[in-house]
Amino acid sequence: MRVAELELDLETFSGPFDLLMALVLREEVSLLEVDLAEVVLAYLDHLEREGELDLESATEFLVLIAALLELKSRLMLPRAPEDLDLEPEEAAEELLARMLEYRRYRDAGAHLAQLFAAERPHLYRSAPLPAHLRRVSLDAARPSYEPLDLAQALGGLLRVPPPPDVSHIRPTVSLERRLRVLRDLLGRSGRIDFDAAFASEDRLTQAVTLFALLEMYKKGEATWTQRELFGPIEITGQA
Amino acid sequence: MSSEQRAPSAKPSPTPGLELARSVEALLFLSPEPVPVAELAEACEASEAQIEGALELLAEDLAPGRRGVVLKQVAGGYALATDPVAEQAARRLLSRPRTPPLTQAQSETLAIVAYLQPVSRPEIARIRGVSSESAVATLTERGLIEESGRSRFGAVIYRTTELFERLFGLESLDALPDPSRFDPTPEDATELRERLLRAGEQRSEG
Amino acid sequence: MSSEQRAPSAKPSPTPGLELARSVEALLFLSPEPVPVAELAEACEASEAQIEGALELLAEDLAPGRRGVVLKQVAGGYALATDPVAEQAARRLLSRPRTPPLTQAQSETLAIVAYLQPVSRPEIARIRGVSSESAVATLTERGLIEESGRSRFGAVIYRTTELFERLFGLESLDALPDPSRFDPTPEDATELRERLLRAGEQRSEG
Repeated sequence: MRVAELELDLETFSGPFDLLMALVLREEVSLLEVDLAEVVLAYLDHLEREGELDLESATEFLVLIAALLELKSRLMLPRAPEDLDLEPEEAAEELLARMLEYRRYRDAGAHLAQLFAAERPHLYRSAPLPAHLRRVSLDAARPSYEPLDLAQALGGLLRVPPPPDVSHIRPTVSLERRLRVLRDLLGRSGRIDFDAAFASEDRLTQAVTLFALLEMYKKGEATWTQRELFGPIEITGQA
Repeated sequence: MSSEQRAPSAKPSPTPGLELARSVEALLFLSPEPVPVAELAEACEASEAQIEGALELLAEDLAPGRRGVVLKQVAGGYALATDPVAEQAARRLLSRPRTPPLTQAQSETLAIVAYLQPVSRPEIARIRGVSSESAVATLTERGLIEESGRSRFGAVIYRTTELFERLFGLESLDALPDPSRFDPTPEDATELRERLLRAGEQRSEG
Repeated sequence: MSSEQRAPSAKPSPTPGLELARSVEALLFLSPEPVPVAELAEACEASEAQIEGALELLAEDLAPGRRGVVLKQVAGGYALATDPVAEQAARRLLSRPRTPPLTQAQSETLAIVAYLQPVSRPEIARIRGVSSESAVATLTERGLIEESGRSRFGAVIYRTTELFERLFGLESLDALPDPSRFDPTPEDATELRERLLRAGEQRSEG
């Protein structure tokens, strides 16, 4: 976790560390009222919970807290002890410099926001180029494509895929059995509507049934009529 | 709230004709498509008659030869378009004409149009076995094919363009190479169109 | 070839100023981006001085308040944009909602990027005193800033975009006011310092 995200719950402030820094920079929280010892304790708690020391963020924390401490000691004790690393004067100047730097960009930002507001009523066009500008002009057109490619593409479209390979499928429908079925049905009623009798069968069974019918026709056992193309087929037995 | 806005005191004062003409010009400037009078009226909160008046003013200002853009009345409404005076300069500044390689779908579609023209979009789809809208759109956009009317069933029919012949280095359509060299069954004497349709239907059944 | 094209006979007759202004207007109408003078000159086969002259004529014709469109000098070039008179109508027609104003976090972050670019996110956070991830993300999303590589410590660095210059009406980044203009006066700085110290004294006395 980054130091900035360190959650603080102090008497005067509750929130992440970076927000505290921001509020101090904006002079919205007085450094004098922030208990920095509590901040350090919160950080130590955090380290304990995590169980590991992230050197980079620890360094960042130490630098920030040291700057705050020195500044604060300068604020509280105008005559600070001489043995601090960073002179109190320097610490105050550092914070002041950062406050001034922040103000510069805050005000520059306000200026930009004004520019933006003033320009917003202007709308710009965004439309595709007219079609004639998107393609090659006739005068500038040079042969770029190969006519044979078109002939080849056409050849590909004339190709018909080979019929599916069915050699691995073993017919399990026997002609004998279909003959038996037909003779059986005709023996009972003398007349069969092909669709009514066999429409629910699979295509192979239907085909073999047709073969059986041809066999019976050949032998003079049956005949059939179909009045119109794709119309019903009526089979009549001829005993 | 809305009744307050509609109260006479809050109503904007009627826009004077000149200001309306300026607004209409701005709207046509922004819009990539022609704008119907009714839409202009709605956007400007003006009557259609007021818009017609504004368009008349605008047509005068933008009469051909006066400015770099002209006012055009087209099927879908009104539009601004550039004056032909700038055509060459516009090409130099903006056009990036490209002749990228054709995809398989585009080659097939273009071959069908080239050899069978005129040919309808449903026919192209039947031969290819897939809807070919995107290929047709791209080829049209690049100026290789164009609409050439409608079939008696109302389908758009296509033919190739002069630009097509230039880009393929063809003197004329008669110079298209004989496809028999790539024909799997060149002995079949049936008409090419019939064979293509038949092959397409068999392919899509398979 | 090129010497032939440069021969006096093949040279186009010098374009009269008015026609050049019309061409320039057409080019700006078509171009999706602001066009620099040099590019206009090349496209129109004219000198930059002639283009400047044409732009002056155009600026007069399109002076604010005259038409629906105005001439803008932005992002290193010239562009046409609609006059504010049409803003409401245009937003209604195109259903383009008004872009929301910048929040304070966004405008501060944008100012830091605009003045210090290229600048890394940690640097932005240091100056603002808060992590500025959400402001950076929104500004990137709105196309006002963009990543421009990584610092030697691996942090993403940012710069402003051309769209930023266009939407803020800036001719170039140089058109941004000098940042020292936003520095507190020495008196303000002194006052701030004294306030800091006085606060300390009050506390230590109390």
